[in-house]
Amino acid sequence: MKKKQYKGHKIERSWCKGCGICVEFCPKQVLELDAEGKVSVARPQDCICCKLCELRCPDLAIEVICTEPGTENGHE
Amino acid sequence: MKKKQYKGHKIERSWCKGCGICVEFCPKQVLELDAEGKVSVARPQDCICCKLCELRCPDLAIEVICTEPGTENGHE
Amino acid sequence: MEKTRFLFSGSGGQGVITAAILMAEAAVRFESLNAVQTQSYGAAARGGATRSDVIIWDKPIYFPKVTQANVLVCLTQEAFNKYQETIRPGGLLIADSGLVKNTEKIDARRMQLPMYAAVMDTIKKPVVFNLCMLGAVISATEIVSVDSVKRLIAERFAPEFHKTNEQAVDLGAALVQEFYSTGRN
Amino acid sequence: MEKTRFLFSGSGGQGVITAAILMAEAAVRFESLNAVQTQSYGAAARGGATRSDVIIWDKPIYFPKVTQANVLVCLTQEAFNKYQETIRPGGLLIADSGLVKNTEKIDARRMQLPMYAAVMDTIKKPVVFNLCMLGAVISATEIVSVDSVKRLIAERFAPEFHKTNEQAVDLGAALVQEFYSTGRN
Amino acid sequence: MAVKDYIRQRFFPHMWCPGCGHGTILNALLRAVETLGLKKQDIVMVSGIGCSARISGYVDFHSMHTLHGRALAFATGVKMSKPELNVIVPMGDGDALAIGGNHFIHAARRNIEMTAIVMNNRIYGMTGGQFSPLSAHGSMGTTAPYGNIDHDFDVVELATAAGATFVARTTTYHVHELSDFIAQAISHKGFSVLEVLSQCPTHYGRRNRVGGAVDILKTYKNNTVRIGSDKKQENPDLIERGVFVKKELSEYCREYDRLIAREHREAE
Amino acid sequence: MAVKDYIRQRFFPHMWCPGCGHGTILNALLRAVETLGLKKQDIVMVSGIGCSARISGYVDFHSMHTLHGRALAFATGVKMSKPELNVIVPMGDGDALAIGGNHFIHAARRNIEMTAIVMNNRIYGMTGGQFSPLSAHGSMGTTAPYGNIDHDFDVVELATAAGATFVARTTTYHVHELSDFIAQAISHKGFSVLEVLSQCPTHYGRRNRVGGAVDILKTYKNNTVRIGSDKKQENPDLIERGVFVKKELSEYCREYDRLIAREHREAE
Amino acid sequence: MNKTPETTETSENIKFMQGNDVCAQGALYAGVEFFAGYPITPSTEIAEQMAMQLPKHGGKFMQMEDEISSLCAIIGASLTGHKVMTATSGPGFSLMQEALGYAVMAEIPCVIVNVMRGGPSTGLPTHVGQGDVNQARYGVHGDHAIIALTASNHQDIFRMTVEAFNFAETYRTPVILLLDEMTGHLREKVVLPEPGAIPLVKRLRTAVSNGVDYHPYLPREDGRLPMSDFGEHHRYNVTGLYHDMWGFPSEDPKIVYGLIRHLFDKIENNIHQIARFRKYYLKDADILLISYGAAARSALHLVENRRRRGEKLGLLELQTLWPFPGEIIREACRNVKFTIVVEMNMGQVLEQVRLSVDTPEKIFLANRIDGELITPTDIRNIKRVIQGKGI
Amino acid sequence: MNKTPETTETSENIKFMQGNDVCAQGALYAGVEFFAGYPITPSTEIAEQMAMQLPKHGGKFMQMEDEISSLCAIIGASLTGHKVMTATSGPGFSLMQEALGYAVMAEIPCVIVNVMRGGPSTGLPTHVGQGDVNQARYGVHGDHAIIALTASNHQDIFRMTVEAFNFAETYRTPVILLLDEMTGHLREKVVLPEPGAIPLVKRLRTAVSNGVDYHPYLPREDGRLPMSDFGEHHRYNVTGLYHDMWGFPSEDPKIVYGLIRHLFDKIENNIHQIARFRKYYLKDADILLISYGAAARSALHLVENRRRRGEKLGLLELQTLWPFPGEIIREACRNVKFTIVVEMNMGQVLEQVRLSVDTPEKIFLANRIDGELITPTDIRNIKRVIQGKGI
Ligand SMILES: Cc1ncc(C[n+]2csc(CCOP(=O)(O)OP(=O)(O)O)c2C)c(N)n1
Ligand SMILES: Cc1ncc(C[n+]2csc(CCOP(=O)(O)OP(=O)(O)O)c2C)c(N)n1
Ligand code: SF4
Ligand code: SF4
Ligand code: SF4
Ligand code: SF4
Ligand code: SF4
Ligand code: SF4
Ligand SMILES: [Mg+2]
Ligand SMILES: [Mg+2]
Repeated sequence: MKKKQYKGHKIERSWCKGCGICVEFCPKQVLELDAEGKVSVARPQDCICCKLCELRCPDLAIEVICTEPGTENGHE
Repeated sequence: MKKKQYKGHKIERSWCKGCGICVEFCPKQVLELDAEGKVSVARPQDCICCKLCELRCPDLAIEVICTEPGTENGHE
Repeated sequence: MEKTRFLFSGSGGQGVITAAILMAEAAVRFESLNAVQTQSYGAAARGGATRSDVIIWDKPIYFPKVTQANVLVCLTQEAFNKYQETIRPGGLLIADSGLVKNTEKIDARRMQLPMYAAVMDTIKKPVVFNLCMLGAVISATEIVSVDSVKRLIAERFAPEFHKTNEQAVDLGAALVQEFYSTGRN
Repeated sequence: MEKTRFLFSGSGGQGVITAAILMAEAAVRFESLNAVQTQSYGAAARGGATRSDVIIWDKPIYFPKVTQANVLVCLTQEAFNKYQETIRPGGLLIADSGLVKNTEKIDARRMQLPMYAAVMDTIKKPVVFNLCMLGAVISATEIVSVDSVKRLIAERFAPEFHKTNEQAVDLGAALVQEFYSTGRN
Repeated sequence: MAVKDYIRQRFFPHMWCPGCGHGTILNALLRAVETLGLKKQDIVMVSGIGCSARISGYVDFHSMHTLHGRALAFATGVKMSKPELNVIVPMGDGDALAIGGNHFIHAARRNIEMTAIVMNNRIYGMTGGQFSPLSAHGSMGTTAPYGNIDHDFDVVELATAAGATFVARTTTYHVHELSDFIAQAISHKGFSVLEVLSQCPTHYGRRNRVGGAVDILKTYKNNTVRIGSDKKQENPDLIERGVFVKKELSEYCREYDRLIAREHREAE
Repeated sequence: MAVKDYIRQRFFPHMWCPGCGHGTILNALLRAVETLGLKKQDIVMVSGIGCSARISGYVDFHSMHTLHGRALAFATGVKMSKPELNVIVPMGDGDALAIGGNHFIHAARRNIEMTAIVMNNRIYGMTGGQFSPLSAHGSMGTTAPYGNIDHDFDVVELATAAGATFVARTTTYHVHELSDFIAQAISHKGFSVLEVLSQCPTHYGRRNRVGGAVDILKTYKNNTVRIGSDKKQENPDLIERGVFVKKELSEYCREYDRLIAREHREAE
Repeated sequence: MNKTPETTETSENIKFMQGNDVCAQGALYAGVEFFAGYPITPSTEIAEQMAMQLPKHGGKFMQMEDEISSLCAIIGASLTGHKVMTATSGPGFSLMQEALGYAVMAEIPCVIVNVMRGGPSTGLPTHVGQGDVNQARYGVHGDHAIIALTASNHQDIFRMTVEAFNFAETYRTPVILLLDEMTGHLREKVVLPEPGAIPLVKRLRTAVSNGVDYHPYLPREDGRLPMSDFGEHHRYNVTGLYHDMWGFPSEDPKIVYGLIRHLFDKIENNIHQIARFRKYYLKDADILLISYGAAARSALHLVENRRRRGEKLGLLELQTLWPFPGEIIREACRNVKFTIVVEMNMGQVLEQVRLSVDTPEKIFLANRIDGELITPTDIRNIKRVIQGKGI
Repeated sequence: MNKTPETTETSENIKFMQGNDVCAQGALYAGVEFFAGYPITPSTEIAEQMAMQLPKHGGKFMQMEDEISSLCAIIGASLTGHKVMTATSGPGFSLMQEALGYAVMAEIPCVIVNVMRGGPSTGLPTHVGQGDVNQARYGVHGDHAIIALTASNHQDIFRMTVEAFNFAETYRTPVILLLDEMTGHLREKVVLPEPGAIPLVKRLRTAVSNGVDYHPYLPREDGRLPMSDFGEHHRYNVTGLYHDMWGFPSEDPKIVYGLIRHLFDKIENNIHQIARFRKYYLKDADILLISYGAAARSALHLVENRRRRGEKLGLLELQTLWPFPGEIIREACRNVKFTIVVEMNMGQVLEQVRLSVDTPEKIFLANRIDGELITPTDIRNIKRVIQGKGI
């Protein structure tokens, strides 16, 4: 299986409550909490599109946009 | 173990509702229902003091008096 | 017509209540009369005497209980003992002559009929004892016709019992006729 | 004394309610005053602004809610926006100068103190922000003494936090003194 | 003490129908109590509402006839507040597992030392023959005139899963087993459950065309086997009898007493 | 349809605390519904009362927020009267197994096609941290200040014994498994139960000194294993995840429809 | 007893049955489609009839694990667009109070029959009582309004059962039908009305089309709230919390006030539509009896009896107990010498009557509370005492 | 707020706590030994206090599976001779009605606290309401009598909690303590009375010795019924059915009548012993306020305020709601121009006041039902309207 291509994070800032779950369990330490305690994408280049952050977020505040291999469209 | 000795049945006639359970399940067919539908001891001589009639009676209407081997007292 | 109050009494398995309902229902459905039926439930109905009240009239009936019976039906001694006082002076007692004794003291016409014995003799099925009683009651009171009751019975019970049932009703009616003819009382 | 009505407001984790209770309890137990304290519960307390009402008086207090506050304490902008209207004309607003902006329009004495910043600077433990605020409030209002509050805090919290807690209260009080001395407002 | 000394004789003959299995359970229970040599005032019997529940009126113990389904909840209060009492809770199948199902599983979970006896006639006797949660799929009741489409609970499995530390099953035919299991259940230091298949000739028997009391007892004889019997292999429809669970687990009242011993300071 | 099309966005951010596992369950549920391609108006979500129960307000399905413990009873009426609907019933642990325990076992017994999701944070979140029937022996709650002496239910065992035909367990850490199991449960033709271990950092975490949301999720990661894993042999305290029961049994609505087909005569 | 005027008697439609069976027949006539219940004396026959009849009509009967779940289940079924009912007696009705309040708050049409027996507690399961009248009004925590109906004879039991369904639909509310052991178990004649003879109120469904915002809790100008079935396009929320017009929780005092007012007003402003009663000889009565249910049979018996002797007794038989028809009572009591309320409790309707009139001192109670039906003689004796004649 | 006269204030016994905690303290003072409950806002703090305190006093706390079992469990525990209590709020109180009726019927001393919130249904869990007053009286099926107490401030919450236990023992009956969210959650000063300062009523135990026939349901001449603990020699029966003096079921109309009369009489004949209230400025009042619970705080606020301006307002604060102290009300209303009942429901006490007085047209209602505490201004506005001055 070819790798998905990372296009960016879509973050609903006002929904994020800064619980840190996405940060802690991101396999690549892509994410961090900023000064206001909200999620921020510190190392986008490391993202492997596993979407665990998106799936685990209790606040539906984070979405990862990736293209399927061979396509150029955003959402899967 | 020696055999118990049969002394008689004590029947609370007004409690007996004539369900026939004691009659049916007496291993020795000792019991019968009489004309008024109450239990009666038809063949006392066959009783083996198993007390199943006493134990099964839903109305506590029947008691079997036997002596323990070697004693002459009534109730066990 | 006069308002007629029946009190049927007996013990649990005798089918007294069924008989009471049949009579009342026949009155309503086939005789254009009004009728109400009630019965005892619960602890009162367990063990001891069962009771069913029926009132039949051609006008609306409101208060449904029988406090003073025009007709008292008793199928056991216990029932008689318990309910004998409810009979109206001058009312009618219908009792099984084998199962109910010592009825002399009440101030009523007494019709004691060997219903149970007759059923056991001729039909040999104790379950129709109540229909025999019903036959006797309707024949003695002449408010509901034998035909209406038979029609209802036919509608209510399986065809295989049809003949026996009619036989029982007729037997009850016959006992009343015999009672009249022998003038017992 | 005058009946004094306090409205403490802020957001969930800031410990606003604890501070309000401490002040009221100190008034009752160590100053022979009466006090009542209430707070918002439920949906009103989740997300959005929390609120706690305290009334202190030397007479019995019956109606326990604050409709018009003599002293309004705000630790977030949201709380300020929501509760600014409850302040009495001529009342006192105590707000964190870092977290609450644009307070100009209200008709009250405004005491904006850099409490959060000061706590983070000197004590570096955000949990005592509320005690710093409490220090400021008691010092600005002079109804409950700093000693009473300290005594209660000592009783309530584990000894290991004792020093930090006192430090926070003193810090709040100091901010008020500084405010007076610089004559800001 | 003779068996009859344990009953309130003035209420006999009792109100149960001729051949009702509930009477046999009463009979066996008295013998169990006699065997254990318990004193009458050391026993509390708590029942709910139903034909079965009337059993508490007949025994000469402390007795509570409570609300339909709630017997175990009342009993919990009795036992917790006076743990030295023996608390016996006979229940109908509807009582125990329809309206009372929640108290049943929670009592099992807590492991309070009480004895629950499910007098299972697979029908609501008292109200006249409606199906119960223990009526088999396909059986008849006045509220299942076309055959019951509900599935039934297996009381033994349910009690076990809920945490009961003693679980057994027998029938009113197996009377020696019955009084033996009752005695074992009462002696058990924890929550004990005994399911007893008990005949209701009046409603269950009639509506399900299995006949009278004697006929139902014959089905108990023929359709049940002791746990582990080979016959069960051959015929999986056979119902197993025996003690299914008997295990040690900290008992609730004793745990609470330990808690008090730890926290209770004189005149605080 | 995108996941956010299944929610009522105007109510976000939702009322749950930071890091509350209930949000992750909502997240996974939406994905499961999306995967199954269900239409919004074909789904009814019925919940009780509790933090967990607030989930029904956030989904853009038909939604009922009912009474504490009674969600399955309401849901039974919905499903029985309109069997073509997909009925999903998320419940708190107290909701499902304290006050609601009876409806839980009876719904399982009847095998009505509904999906019960037990959002198990082992505490009463909404009322502020009392222990629940799923709180472990020894754990702390505001009503167990000296440590809980109750034993807890094993939801999987209880549901199985009560008759549920699909029974599974997972956690809010195992999010792929979570949405997969939800999808399986919804697709199952019978009563399905899914227990999800879900963190309540605010009450459970704090009172039991296990830390915040992240810390609790770590315990889910470390203290659970897939069914049949060897690790369980070595460490029996590990909690198993997976699908425990998946079996065919006549479903209640369908049985009733057959009954009607048999008895229904036109214009009787 | 009283013929339905719309229906002619034929041998087909004259029946002789128990009041409970009549209630079941009435429900079928009204279009009941889902019944969930739990057996309890003296109401069980209703459930048994439902189990027998509903599948024949394509409807469903469920025996639930208890009374709580029974009421919950029918509420759920009502939301899918069906007419629903449950039946119970005192102990079960007590258990239903929480869910009853939910139905009030969430405005769910449903019918709850309580066949009253002797209370309190297990009381007298097989005897008559009328002790649940105030419970029907106040058994639920929190203030609210409710409709409760009753009847004294089989023809009226039929009609009031149908009315119960009609009111439930009209006012989007639970309706309680308070029967009693005596009439429930009594067998008497009833003439089953022909289809169409009694008008039926159908579920009012919204005309708002898919995609347009539908407000499940926004009353129309006439006060009614059109519904949308679960499974249809409109998806909304149902809750027992105070809620806005979409059904979502709110703690806004204005919304709270609006909702509680609405819940009261929809019932109490329609008291004249809801009040059902029968008047017997009221025109020239100088002694008025007020009664309902089984007790009214005894009252009517006495009235008929005394009228034959020339005494001017009259009877106002209440069939709507809640909302209490105070104005009708006030009117009826105005010109009589005194009024006797006849009931089988400690004076629950008596209190309401006293609250309704200007001269409460002229309202007396004839009651019986021992499980036996009050008799015409009991009432006559009370009347004599009031008249100063002793017994 | 109001000092207990018996107790002097010391720094030890002055506390600042929530009303719910005060209630728990009062129960401990009264000697509660067993508490079973189920958490519910806004009563949960009572359970939490019990869980914390009871083991320290050798008592037991149990968290049950629901409210039904909570009440059942304390009834069971009462029979072993212990003082018992449970606490809940509206939804839980609705669920308790069946078991409450049992406690009434079987005459079991127990205390049930209902901290009222906004109803009906789930309503407003964290807001104040007083909508359960009638439910406390009529929530149970079947007619019966009950004692229900309330209080408006912490000193009185303490005292009324103790009284609740005292009445429960004296009259062998469940007693309901109706608090509300506002006072339950409010923190204020309370002075904890010294042991002995408030008299306690102990369980009255039979003096009948072993072997002699003991009649658990035979009242003594003073109307009280001595009990025998489960586990003692006397073995008797307890049932919710009508029963004879031994506690065994009976359907005999005479026994039934005797029991229901006894259940009423033991409460209603002692109304003067049970009535608790506070009078403020009644002597010369020309406008009377009648209120209770949190609403009474606002009423008193207004009264104090107006008195300072010379207006002759008075307040009668009810602490016993049931049996309703009609005579006291009648007396208090006699000489005033008009009366305003201040409560947070649709007029539940209002109705009782109207039933108690001769001129019901002079009784008005000041209420609030939106979940907010009624304010002194709300009451003043109503007063102005009544006086013809508009708002
Ligand atoms: C709350 C409540 N609901 C219903 C009833 C009616 N009721 C009395 S006993 C009973 C069921 C009896 O069946 P079961 O428990 O199996 O006992 P059995 O009579 O068969 O021994 C029912 C439904 C009741 N008394 N209380
Ligand atoms: C009849 C009733 N009893 C009690 C309550 C109070 N109550 C609301 S939610 C809840 C428990 C919440 O715990 P859980 O079900 O585990 O859900 P969570 O909040 O943890 O998600 C309780 C006891 C209620 N609303 N209704
Ligand atoms: S998991 Fe969600 S809420 Fe938590 S920090 Fe990440 S984005 Fe924010
Ligand atoms: S998609 Fe995976 S790798 Fe990328 S940020 Fe999220 S968790 Fe980290
Ligand atoms: S078993 Fe008992 S009741 Fe039945 S016939 Fe024999 S003695 Fe009589
Ligand atoms: S003791 Fe045994 S053998 Fe003797 S009569 Fe009884 S059952 Fe028959
Ligand atoms: S109805 Fe059935 S259970 Fe009840 S007493 Fe009769 S036989 Fe026994
Ligand atoms: S209290 Fe617990 S369960 Fe409730 S929202 Fe907060 S974290 Fe979640
Ligand atoms: Mg049964
Ligand atoms: Mg939980």
